[in-house]
Amino acid sequence: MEEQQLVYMDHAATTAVHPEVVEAMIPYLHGHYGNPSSIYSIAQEAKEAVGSARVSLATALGADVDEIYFTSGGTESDNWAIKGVTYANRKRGDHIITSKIEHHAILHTCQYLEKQGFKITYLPVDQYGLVDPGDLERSITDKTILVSVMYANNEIGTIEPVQELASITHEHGVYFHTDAVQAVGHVPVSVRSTGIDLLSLSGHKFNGPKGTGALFIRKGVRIDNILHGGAQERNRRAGTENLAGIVGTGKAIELATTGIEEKGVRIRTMRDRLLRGIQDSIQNTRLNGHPLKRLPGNLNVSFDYIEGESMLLLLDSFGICASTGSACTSGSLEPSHVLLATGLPAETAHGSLRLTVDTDNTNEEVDYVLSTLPRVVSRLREMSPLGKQVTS
Amino acid sequence: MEEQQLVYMDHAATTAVHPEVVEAMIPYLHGHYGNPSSIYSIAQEAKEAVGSARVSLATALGADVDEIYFTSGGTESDNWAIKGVTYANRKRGDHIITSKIEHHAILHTCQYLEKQGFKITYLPVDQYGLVDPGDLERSITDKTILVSVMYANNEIGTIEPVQELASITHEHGVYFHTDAVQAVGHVPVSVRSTGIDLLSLSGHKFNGPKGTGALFIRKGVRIDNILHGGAQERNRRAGTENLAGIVGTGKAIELATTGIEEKGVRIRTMRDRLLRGIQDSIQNTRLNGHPLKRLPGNLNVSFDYIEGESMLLLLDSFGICASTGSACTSGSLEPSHVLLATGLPAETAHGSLRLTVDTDNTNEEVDYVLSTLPRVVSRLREMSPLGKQVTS
Amino acid sequence: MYSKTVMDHFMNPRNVGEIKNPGGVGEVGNPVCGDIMKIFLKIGDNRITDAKFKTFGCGAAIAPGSMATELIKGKSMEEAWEVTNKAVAEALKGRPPIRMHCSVLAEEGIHKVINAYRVSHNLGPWEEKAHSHHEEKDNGGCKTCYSG
Amino acid sequence: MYSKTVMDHFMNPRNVGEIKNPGGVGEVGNPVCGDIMKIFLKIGDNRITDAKFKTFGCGAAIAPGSMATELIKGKSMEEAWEVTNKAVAEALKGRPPIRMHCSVLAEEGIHKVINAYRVSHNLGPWEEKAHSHHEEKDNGGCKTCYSG
Ligand SMILES: Cc1ncc(COP(=O)(O)O)c(C=O)c1O
Ligand SMILES: Cc1ncc(COP(=O)(O)O)c(C=O)c1O
Repeated sequence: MEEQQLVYMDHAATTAVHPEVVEAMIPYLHGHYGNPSSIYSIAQEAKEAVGSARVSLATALGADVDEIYFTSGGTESDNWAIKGVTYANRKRGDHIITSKIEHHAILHTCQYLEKQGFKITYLPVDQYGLVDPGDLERSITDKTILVSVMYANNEIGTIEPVQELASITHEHGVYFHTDAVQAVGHVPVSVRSTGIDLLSLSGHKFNGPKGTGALFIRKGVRIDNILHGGAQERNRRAGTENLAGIVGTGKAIELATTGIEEKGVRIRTMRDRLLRGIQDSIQNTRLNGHPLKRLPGNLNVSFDYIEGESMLLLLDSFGICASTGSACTSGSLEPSHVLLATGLPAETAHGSLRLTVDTDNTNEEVDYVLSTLPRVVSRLREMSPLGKQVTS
Repeated sequence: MEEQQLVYMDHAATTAVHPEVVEAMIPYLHGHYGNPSSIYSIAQEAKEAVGSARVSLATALGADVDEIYFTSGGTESDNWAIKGVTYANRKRGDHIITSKIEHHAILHTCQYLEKQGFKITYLPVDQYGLVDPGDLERSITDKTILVSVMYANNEIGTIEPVQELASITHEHGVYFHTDAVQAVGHVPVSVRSTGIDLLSLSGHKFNGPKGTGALFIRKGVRIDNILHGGAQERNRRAGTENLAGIVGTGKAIELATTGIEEKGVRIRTMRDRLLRGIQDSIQNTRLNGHPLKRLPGNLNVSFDYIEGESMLLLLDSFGICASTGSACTSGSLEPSHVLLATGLPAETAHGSLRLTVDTDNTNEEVDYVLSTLPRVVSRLREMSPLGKQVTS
Repeated sequence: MYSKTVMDHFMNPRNVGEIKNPGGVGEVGNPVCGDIMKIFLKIGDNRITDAKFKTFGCGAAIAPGSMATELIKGKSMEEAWEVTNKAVAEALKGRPPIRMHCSVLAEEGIHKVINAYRVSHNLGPWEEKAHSHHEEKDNGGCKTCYSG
Repeated sequence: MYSKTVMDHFMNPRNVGEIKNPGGVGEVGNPVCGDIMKIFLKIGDNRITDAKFKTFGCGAAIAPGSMATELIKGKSMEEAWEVTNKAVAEALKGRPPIRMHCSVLAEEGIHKVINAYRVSHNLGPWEEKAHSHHEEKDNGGCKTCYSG
């Protein structure tokens, strides 16, 4: 394997912990070992550290400090929001609305609730992955207790019209949750002006540590706990706090939201150059997701006649880290539910490649990918029994 | 405040992360940033790191590697075990048996299930905090689906007869779960020879990082997931893994279980010296928990006529970190449910002090506590309207 | 978690102890709930000439006892009656309101001891208001004070 | 995640391509499920004198195609028929069994192409067994291969 260099373009999967974040965390690993719930002074330092991380997150989202609850990641936040609101409001209704392109943390949770007798509407999306607010309007019934539509999709990067969706939801007196795991730290997010009642985020998607996240719960929202036990997080999320992780997430959100617009422009420029380069050098490709309403770093293209996982393995042999909506990466050979929802045929969906660019990428890396990818695609196409042996 | 020195004797609340554990974690914060679920090489390194932490835990417990599932801590493990087994087996029955002295992570979870219509039996304990196996035997019905009794109590340190309890449970074809958060890493624990079906542990109780834990699930146990989403942890616990935390927990369990018996003897010796010293210098005290069947590091004594939180604050002013089963520390002025279950009157329970000794304590620290505590107790007794102004 | 003033009154409480042959003694709280406040007054010419307290309770109860007795010393009965838990809490500056419960105990103690004096002097008790601060919750008979 | 041998066969696959005027062609799999294995044989004297393959599928499908065609070259039809997915997997050493699905595809491909040859030569097909390895799960028509 010729491993010329390492080009990491899978930032939607996870990001490297920012060196300043590691630095902020280490004191809370090495010392400061109090349990934030204890009464003595060293524990109070731990408690204060958790408190100021909470302030950082609240500031970033435009929320109040006591609307932020730390969790073990985006998945727990999603599970909590969906199950917590559903169980707490079951007397008011049994109907939940979400979209077909949610992350599995939402979809599998909804499917679990379905087995318990709750009714779920999975809103369709158009070819770009956009939810139609009209569809939402028509789906709400007097049994609806929760609408959950993601802020931005993790595979195709499409940014949903959350403000419009939230406002329709509120007209019917229903709570609006958004899985903003891919959005927070990458595009400006403001819970108040968007009208969000609950919002999930995950630290490791914006250069924080893996295994920490948060749920924003607007004051007054009726929600059950999902982790019962001690009185942590104002009696709402039990369990000794992941002290270093929380401190790291606080630092990471500060760094991520500083100059977020400027960074977005830089990232978008690299991403667009990557897209043009791919379209110029490889035939039979298709851009997945919306051309404009998308996360700055997300690129998702399909290549006919080939399968994604083999593409990833070859790219890996050239030191390029990427992702696909196909195959065994997600535990099954099924093509991505997101791509299928946009109307892509299964065999094309199998040939999708996701490259997610971030601030730590460079133009040189973009060039390297552009010089490598056509070779990889053409090699796999030569091996493929499909198509007319189109080589790039 | 005269802060002569810092004596940390609250290891049951949390422990300092061992320097070697921090060292093992840092590479997984600084680099190795792949998402363990991804396919490319750098992610595979992350995956292997998770794998070897799993081996370390399995080895420590005498379990198989694929019986260990990482969680965000003891609380999540407890919630998962109780709710997961209950929901998955609700067709077989609706009755759960636990004890009156469980941690809130078990008790509050059971109370939540009670609201949903499940029946819970809370087994009493004797004056030492021991569950009577006969009581368990008599409580099991053909509707019982789960018995959960803790391995060792976090407040009074009493070690329960888990092997006997497990064997009675199994005679009735029921699953046996144990919350071993306080035991693992402190006394040898073996799931096979004890007959445990599910076991909860928490990393930060044995010098690992806060916010990581694990649930041992014996192969074949029917259990629902509680966090739904991605395919992590062999489809059983969704959410991007807390990579550094898991690596740290793996390292911590290795360190904790190396020479565990010898360390136990050393710790017990310090603890016993502390107890004798207290009994010799302070009148009207009572040892809580069992004199012998207890965790080596746990000491819990009650002092008549005074209240625990004020004791903690004074001790803190002398640099001593300890814990109490009283008052506002746990969010309420209620006395500890554990001490009440052992038959202690509420006013005595309020005056309890827990000192938990670990390997990083020294005989000098024991001496310092022994020279400080009598002063603290007598000062508070002088202020107290209770008792006959007994001073130590 | 406590302000400097609270810690000062906790570490060096004023007026701890008993008054022999007091003009009034009032005790509030319940050991089962983990808090008792006992206040002793010396009274001359309708003025509180001395005040002492004893307490059994969470750390936050000592400082209010100390502060409350300081505040009422020298005051007339009417003035002392008006020393509310808020006044105690404010005098202790920055005490988180979640511990308000404990200064409520001080206020109740003052009322109790003044009425004890009034009753023993055939003056008829003043009306004690019920304390239903939103910071408190009923908790099986014991008030709850949150640790946050 | 793959063994060295797998990676070698993946990076430098043997026998990729088509055989012009083949003695037999067999295709198994389904593009909707993300995997196709197409095997071409040249047959003389009941022996496989050449074998080539094309594949569309997850990375793990390329190596078995390469290995399977290597294994059957030079073998008689009967011998080739006995080349099972286990043999392919073993030849690829250490492939995690979770990817067994993909070597099953190679075995199925061999059976399919041999029977295609037999049928076209009026020899009557041999019986192909159903593959129900515990590593596989039915997944809406597509087999699932776990990533662990
Ligand atoms: C016996 C017991 N169970 C469960 C827990 C909860 O563990 P964690 O705080 O790591 O979630 C603790 C510690 O607080 C405990 O002592
Ligand atoms: C949109 C979305 N939601 C939820 C998650 C789950 O977050 P985590 O893996 O941190 O639990 C992810 C990331 O995997 C995601 O991209």
